[in-house]
Amino acid sequence: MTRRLLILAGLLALAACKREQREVRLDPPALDALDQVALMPNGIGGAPPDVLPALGRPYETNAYQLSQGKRLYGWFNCTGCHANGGGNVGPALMEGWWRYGPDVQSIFASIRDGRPHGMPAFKDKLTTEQIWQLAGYVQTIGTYAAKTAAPTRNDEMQSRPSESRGPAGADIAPPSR
Amino acid sequence: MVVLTPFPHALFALDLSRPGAPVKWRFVPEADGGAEGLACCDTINAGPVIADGKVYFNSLDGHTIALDVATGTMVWNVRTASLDRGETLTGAPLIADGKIFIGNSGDDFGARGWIAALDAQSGHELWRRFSTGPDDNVGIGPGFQPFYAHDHGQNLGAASWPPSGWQHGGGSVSGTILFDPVLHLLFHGTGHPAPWNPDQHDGDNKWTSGLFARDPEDGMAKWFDQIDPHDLFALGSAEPGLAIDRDWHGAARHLLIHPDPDGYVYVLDRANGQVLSAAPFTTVNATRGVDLATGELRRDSNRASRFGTMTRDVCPGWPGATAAHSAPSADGRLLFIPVSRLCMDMEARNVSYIEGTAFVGANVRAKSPADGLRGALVAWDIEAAKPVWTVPEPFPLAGGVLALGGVVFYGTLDGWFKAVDAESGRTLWQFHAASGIIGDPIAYRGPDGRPYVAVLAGLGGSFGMVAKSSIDKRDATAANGLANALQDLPEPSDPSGTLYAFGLP
Amino acid sequence: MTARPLRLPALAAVLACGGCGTPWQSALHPGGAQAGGLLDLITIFTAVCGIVWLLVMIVTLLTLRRRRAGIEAPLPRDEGTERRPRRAVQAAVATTVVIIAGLTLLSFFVTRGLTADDPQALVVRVRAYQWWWEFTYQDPRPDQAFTVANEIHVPVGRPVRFLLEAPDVIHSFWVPSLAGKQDLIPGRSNEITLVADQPGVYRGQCAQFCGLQHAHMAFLVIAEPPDRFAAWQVAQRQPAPEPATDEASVGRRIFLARQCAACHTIQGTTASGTLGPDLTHVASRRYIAAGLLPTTRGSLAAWTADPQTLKPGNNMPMVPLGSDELSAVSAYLTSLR
Amino acid sequence: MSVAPEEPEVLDRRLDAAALDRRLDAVWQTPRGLWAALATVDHKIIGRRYIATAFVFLALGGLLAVAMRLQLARPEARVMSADRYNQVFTMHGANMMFLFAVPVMEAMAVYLVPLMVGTRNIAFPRLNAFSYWMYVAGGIVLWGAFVFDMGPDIGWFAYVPLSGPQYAPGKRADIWAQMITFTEVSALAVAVELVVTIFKQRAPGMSLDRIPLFVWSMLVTSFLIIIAMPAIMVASTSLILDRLIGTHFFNPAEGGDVLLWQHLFWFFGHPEVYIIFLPAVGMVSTLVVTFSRRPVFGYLGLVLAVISTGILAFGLWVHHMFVTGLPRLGESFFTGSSMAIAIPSGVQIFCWLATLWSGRPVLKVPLLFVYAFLFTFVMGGMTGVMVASVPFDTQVHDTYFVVAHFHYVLVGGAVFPLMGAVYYWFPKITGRLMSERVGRWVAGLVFVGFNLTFFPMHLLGLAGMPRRVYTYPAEMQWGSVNLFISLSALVLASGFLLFFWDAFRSLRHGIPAGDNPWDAPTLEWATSSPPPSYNFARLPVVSSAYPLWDERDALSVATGLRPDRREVLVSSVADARPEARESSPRNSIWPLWTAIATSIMLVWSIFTPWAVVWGSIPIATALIGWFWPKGVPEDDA
Amino acid sequence: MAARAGISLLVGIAAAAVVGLACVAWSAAERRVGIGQEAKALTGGDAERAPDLLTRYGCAGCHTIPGVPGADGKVGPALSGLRERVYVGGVLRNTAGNLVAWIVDPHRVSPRSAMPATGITEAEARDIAAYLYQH
Amino acid sequence: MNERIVLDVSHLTLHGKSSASVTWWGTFAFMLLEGTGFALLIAVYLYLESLASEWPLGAPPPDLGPGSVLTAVLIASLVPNYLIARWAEQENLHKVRIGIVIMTVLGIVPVVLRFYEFPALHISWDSNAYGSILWALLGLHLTHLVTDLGDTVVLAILMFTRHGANKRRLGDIQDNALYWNFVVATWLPIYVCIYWVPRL
Repeated sequence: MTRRLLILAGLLALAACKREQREVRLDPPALDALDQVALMPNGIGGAPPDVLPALGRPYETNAYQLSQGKRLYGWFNCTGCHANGGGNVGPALMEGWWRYGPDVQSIFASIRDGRPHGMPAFKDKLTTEQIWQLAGYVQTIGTYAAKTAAPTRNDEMQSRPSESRGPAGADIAPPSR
Repeated sequence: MVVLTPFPHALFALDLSRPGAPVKWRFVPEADGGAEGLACCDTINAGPVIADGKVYFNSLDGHTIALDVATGTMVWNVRTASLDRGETLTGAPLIADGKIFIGNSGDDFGARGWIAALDAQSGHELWRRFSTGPDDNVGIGPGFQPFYAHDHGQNLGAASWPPSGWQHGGGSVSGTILFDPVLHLLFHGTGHPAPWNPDQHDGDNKWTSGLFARDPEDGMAKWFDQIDPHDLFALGSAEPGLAIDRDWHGAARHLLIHPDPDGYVYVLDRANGQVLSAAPFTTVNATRGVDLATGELRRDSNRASRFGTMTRDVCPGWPGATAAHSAPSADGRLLFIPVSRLCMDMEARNVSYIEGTAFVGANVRAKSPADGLRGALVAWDIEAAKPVWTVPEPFPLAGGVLALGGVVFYGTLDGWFKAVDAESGRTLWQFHAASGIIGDPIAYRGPDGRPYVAVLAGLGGSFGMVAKSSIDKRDATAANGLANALQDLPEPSDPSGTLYAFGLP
Repeated sequence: MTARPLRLPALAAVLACGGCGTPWQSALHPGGAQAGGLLDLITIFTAVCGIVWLLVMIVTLLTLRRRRAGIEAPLPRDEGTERRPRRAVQAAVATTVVIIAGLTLLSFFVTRGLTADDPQALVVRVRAYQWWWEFTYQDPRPDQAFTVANEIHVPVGRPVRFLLEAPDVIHSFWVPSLAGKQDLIPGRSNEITLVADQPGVYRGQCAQFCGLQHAHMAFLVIAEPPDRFAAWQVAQRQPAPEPATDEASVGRRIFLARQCAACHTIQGTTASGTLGPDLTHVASRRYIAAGLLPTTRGSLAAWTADPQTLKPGNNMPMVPLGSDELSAVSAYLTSLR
Repeated sequence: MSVAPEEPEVLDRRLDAAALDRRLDAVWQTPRGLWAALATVDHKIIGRRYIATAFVFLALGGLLAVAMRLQLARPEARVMSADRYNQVFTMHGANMMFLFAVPVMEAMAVYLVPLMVGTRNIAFPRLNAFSYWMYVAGGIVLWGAFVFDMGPDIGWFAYVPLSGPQYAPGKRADIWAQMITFTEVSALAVAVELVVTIFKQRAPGMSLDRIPLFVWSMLVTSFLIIIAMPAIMVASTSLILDRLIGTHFFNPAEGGDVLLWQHLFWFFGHPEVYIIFLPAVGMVSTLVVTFSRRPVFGYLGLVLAVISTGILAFGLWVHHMFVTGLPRLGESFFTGSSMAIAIPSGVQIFCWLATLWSGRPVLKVPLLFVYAFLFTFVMGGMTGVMVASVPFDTQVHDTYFVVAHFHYVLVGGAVFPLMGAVYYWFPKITGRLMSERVGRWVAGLVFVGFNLTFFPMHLLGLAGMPRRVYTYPAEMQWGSVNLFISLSALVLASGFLLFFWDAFRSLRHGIPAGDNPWDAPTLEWATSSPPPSYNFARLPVVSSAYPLWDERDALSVATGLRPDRREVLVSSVADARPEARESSPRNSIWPLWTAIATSIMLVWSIFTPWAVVWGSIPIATALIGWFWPKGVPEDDA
Repeated sequence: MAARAGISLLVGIAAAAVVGLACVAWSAAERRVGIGQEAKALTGGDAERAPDLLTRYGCAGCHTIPGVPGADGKVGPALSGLRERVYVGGVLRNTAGNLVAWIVDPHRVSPRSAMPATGITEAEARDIAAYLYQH
Repeated sequence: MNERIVLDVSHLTLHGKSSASVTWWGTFAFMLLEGTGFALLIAVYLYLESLASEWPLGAPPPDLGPGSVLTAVLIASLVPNYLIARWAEQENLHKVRIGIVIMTVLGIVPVVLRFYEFPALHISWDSNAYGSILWALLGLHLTHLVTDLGDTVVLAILMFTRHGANKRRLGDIQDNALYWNFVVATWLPIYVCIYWVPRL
């Protein structure tokens, strides 16, 4: 019994350390394989590439990857249309409801290929890995449960409660000023 | 009556001669959905125009379309704007001289502004002039005689920008295009320079945020007056204002009355572009007035937006002190201005120009002024350059004003349609519509001979976006920061548009 | 400088430290007035402190003259024997006070001498990003301003005022051969003025820990005679040259169509990203990737193919280019002189 | 209703020596067994653990240093990745500052101060136990995180915004901030204990001018800790708030300020240097006196110098910020104040030299370390004067020159005296001497290795090599000097290795020392070596600063304490007049539970702010258990 | 007493070291398993079958292959760390599909390559690719 | 070593009072270090104010109501606090019992009031630095209120057990009273800072 507990504790610790690893260079074959998202015919849902679970789904759970995603969100003009998650020309991302599916592969596909009604395709503007980082972060904006690996505020204008303060339910009051 | 819906535009012809005004025909063009993501301030449209038996309108996705007014059949359909470059069409076409004049939108996507003339019969493009770039692009030739010295020079549309900044510099022609049959000139405003981050558009940014007078025949510029050089707060000067011929301090002059988003009413001589008067009609703290000798706007250096810092409490804030059509009183003495009194916090951020994506570079948080009154209807004495009366409003006024006899009609974001006395501002009558009002009220004489006032209720536009379900108001920067200022804007009870027509006594 | 002879001890230190480093990034090899003044100050301080240290060490060693092999009974206390040491200690403390005061005044005056403002100065705006440098040469005419990365040219003899801004974290601007350092701090603006007296290539490096690749965040300052500087300035204002070969044109097409253009600017093309260095004249610079690799076609290809092995953690992603695409892109980049 | 009547007392004067020892030991001893070991509040056992643990962290930090030197031995080496290197140098700095330097000095004091002032236990012994457990927990958190690739990588100074929410993803920076909380709680607790012990538990007659210099320096150090450490607590707490719940203390866009961090950090960080250095001053003073065989020259001058150093320490934090672009005038002021601190330091050096000059120095190993200290520390002081000058600093700030400077000051100024102190007090603690022969080798290797390692760094810094770089390009030609430094570092490391080996060996095989092997004059040598659990059978009474030299035949003692419970004497602050007989708490396991509960709360709070609310319940429970009266004789009053 | 403390300290350090090493070893082992899963996910092959194939088809004769006994050929490049490379054969992007294609028929990609088509089937090539991506 | 008895301390009192007790000095030292913490936070407040273009930043000044009531309660509590210290000095257990109950109530009231204070600030901790420092000041002081309240509650319970009648426990009462004075004393500058500095 104690041994099992110890093993469990060890596994938890290892999971924690995976959350902290900083993988800065993805191996090229994995990079290629990450592009193989099997979408349903309507472009929504489907299966992520096999390599994603094998890698340990870093883009949704790894703090470094999530924070890279957050940087890309600002760098590649996502804010111009979606604001800091509240939406503008593009829809809000904070409410955790997506027209094209909440799973990470659908978000990936939305960013990579674009969607009707104005979402441009970022296929040739971001690399596959960057799109995954961004997708993981975008999912974090609207998840119902807070992720411990999620980033918090940026060093810029305060716009909304931080990503780590999930759930994104109505109980979080808007910042008053 | 013809009604145009927002994107993806459907056009309805209503037969007013029959009770209930049934639909006579409808027209739905094939649309490129991608345009929705490019429209800066909701999928709006300033409306169709009817002339010579045809209905002309612009579609958001970059087409100008002519229909037969009687049957609704398409006469021609020309692609005039490129979505790939972030251009959209939201303004109404202008018909004059057998030509259709159109201008683009898309400042926030870094689209270069342009105005173009099409042949009314064929839709064939006659000329196209840009708001930025070298002189030949802009339509500047020997006939260009701006009033002020700083507008003289070679290729200022490129030289007053950082290298190649003009290529994605904004300055769209999204407002009304004004045709002056007296001087035979076109007047149009230009939008703000792109991006919002002023640090990325060093220089005066000719010819954005100013007013052009052009020759309708070839589009060559006659004069230009830059209202807001190096526009720090993305206010632009899209609406040219009103052409009024009246006495000015004793002498009859051709005036252009231009209430600008920067909070001043400019009175210009529309023959030469001289600024005759400029006075603030609302709270202004980012600038300290206009030097009439040079036409320059004096800025307050404490409220200069700068890279990496936050500029707090800029008034007027985005989207400008006035963004809708003003109306003059019948005698031309007063101007009724629908005012937004919002202020804002703005933080300039670095932004990359990536074709077809938003080119903003700023975090913006609009907010109420200290007294909490976010809107007003101002009756402005043009010659005295001061307000006569002010009707405070809780929400900014986004719709236009109709002055009819001694009565001024206007609508509010929370759905009130009001009539006030033109002399005193006293409310005479009000009606609560099912949705907010951002359109211009119109007056017409019905087939029964009675006068009617009609207004389209349906929340939208920059302000109305906040009430959309796709905006999350917990994000203070949502809808370019208006979410923050309009937290309490009620959701319309009926989100679809409703046309109200009121009979007048 | 007024105190040339003072440099001699410093020179000796340099010789003693033969393998210490290169003269292009060294406080001991000044190439300008400020660094020269600072070297004089360093020399004076070193000399004064060295002498003091030596004296203290002599006394320290002399205390051993009465040492004993084993532990003896403690000495009786005798007020009489304390007088001489007391005087010596008092004198030493007084001397310390004098020296300290002198050195404080000296450093105060040197500081004042370093901060002369010159209206004729060339103004360059510096922005330090994780982990590269962006330099914008300011000009009253906005279209004459131009932006370069990781390498700047300055005219000999003319002061250059650097406006220091940090968009992400704190960095520090340091060209030891020309002047001391100054931090670039988010939310604040600093500036530093320096002047090169002798033509030459000086190397600068970020001196404030700024994350993963703090070690690879260098830049070059190339001091040139004014006429050559002017020529360089004219050349930098030009848009990028048209590709001369077919391969280079293919490379440009790939550059513009793929991820490259979203981050980099090449004047004269549609590439206008501002996330990475301006590449308009990248091949005219001596190094790429903030001092990491000398600019050759091979380096450009290697960097394009696999930036994360060369500088792990930097913000340039691995763009999946086919082998012929890589070759074409590198040909194009090599042509951007 | 009045207080319960006192029981008839048993007093020590009725007992003979053997019976007294037996009775006292029964009351004060720590029984065998794990549980008793965890529950002990004996300052000697805790102090010993504290010292040993601190030296374990020294060894670990040293290994990190060796790893860094391996990486830097060659240009563009790939011994470790940049990410790992950043963790390693951060760990080295944070570990050495927070887990070694400050704790080891306090640990020495925890062991020695009660003995030197002639009392039976430190004030607040349970707090002392708690502080040790907190310290260990902090060390485990930091090193555990490091093993799991979660070690902080932001430098020991953790400058924002690099350590802020945007640029330091994950929990690495939070680990750093909470490690600060752990170690500061422990350091502050010890500081409070020391201040109270020194103020209130001195032997009768030990008036202010008879306090041993080490005790004086620990008193000043403790006050420095009490006033400086709240600054880093404020700083690290605001950092973790910024990171965890999105406050804006350091966000310039929302009214915060990046430099605020540096002000707070260095308001602590500069006194920190003196927190480490002043105990060493006390150690050097002690060693100089014993081994020059005479009372110290200029006692008053030394005490005043220590106090003024402590005060001046708060006036020069800005000299760490000379290149941040602060106003010129302010910088000049801080140049002046930074240089001024050289004056009290000079007074200390001159007094020691005068003592040695007029004494009969005996070159035992501890004194060897004092000479090594004088050589290196004076040099460090000289470079300190240099970096205090604004223009000078602009060239050497954040270069290897500064690395050299502060290692000269901290290793030369604090570790050398500490090693001397270990050789000196080792027989006190263990009853056995460390090897004189090995000790000379240790001193030689460490001294030579140190200077060969760090002197060239001055030149490297002037030659343009910045700090905190994980590598450098070959063309900079820093390679050969760096290789030399790396090799010298191995010499230095071998010296430390020998030191550790000697210490371990001497635990069992050292020559038995006797009570006072050095014929030292202070009270800790008035009892047996190692001391009994109750320190002194009868509390000493002193009439001079050197009681064991001035009363060579017999020790004056006081009588009249109860042997059936833990009782200490409370005396007045200035002249140490006995005021009361105070009971001293018994062993208790509750400090450990409290430390565990606190640790859980602190680590948990990295993940959710609610931990502060829910986690405080077990802490409160444990605290009640700690303080609730158990009906033992110590409850009597 | 002191000696006892010293010994317990030694034991403590030793225990800490053992725990630390165990953690590192555990995470290394975990990483190995992870890499195996990744390789399988990338290629769809079974690395276990590969060593035999690598010897049988003569790969070992030309290449030095980690973990395959006797595979220390010097004719072609060593095949360690293959998954980190950007290109295979100097021509193709290093993707699983490309690697398999290259193993099956190098000449289709690079006609002048000295590497022959050895007759490996695509399924076998997948196993080999899985193996190479694992080492 | 030989011993020579020169002093007999058996006549000394067991457990000295106030400055003759170690706990008094310990409390004092803790007050010094926590006072430094408060002083630093106030310095941070003033530093941020000196940097800001407007103050308060992006919010109206806090409402005076709850904070002022709390201040009044705290100041009023000084009277029973002084008395309880005196009764403890006089070893009057009966009065101490009454006093400690009063002090418990006077400890709970400010904690309750504090939760009306936070909304009266009109700003959230994550709105801007002004909000952050306000919440930090109130939060740190709340921590002190709660810990001292906890101490008071435990002592109150103790006073009604057999352990109460003990000089040592009565000394704890005195130290607790001393600490309460400190909690009140630190509040006053914070009160001025939060509520009156923005109105200057």
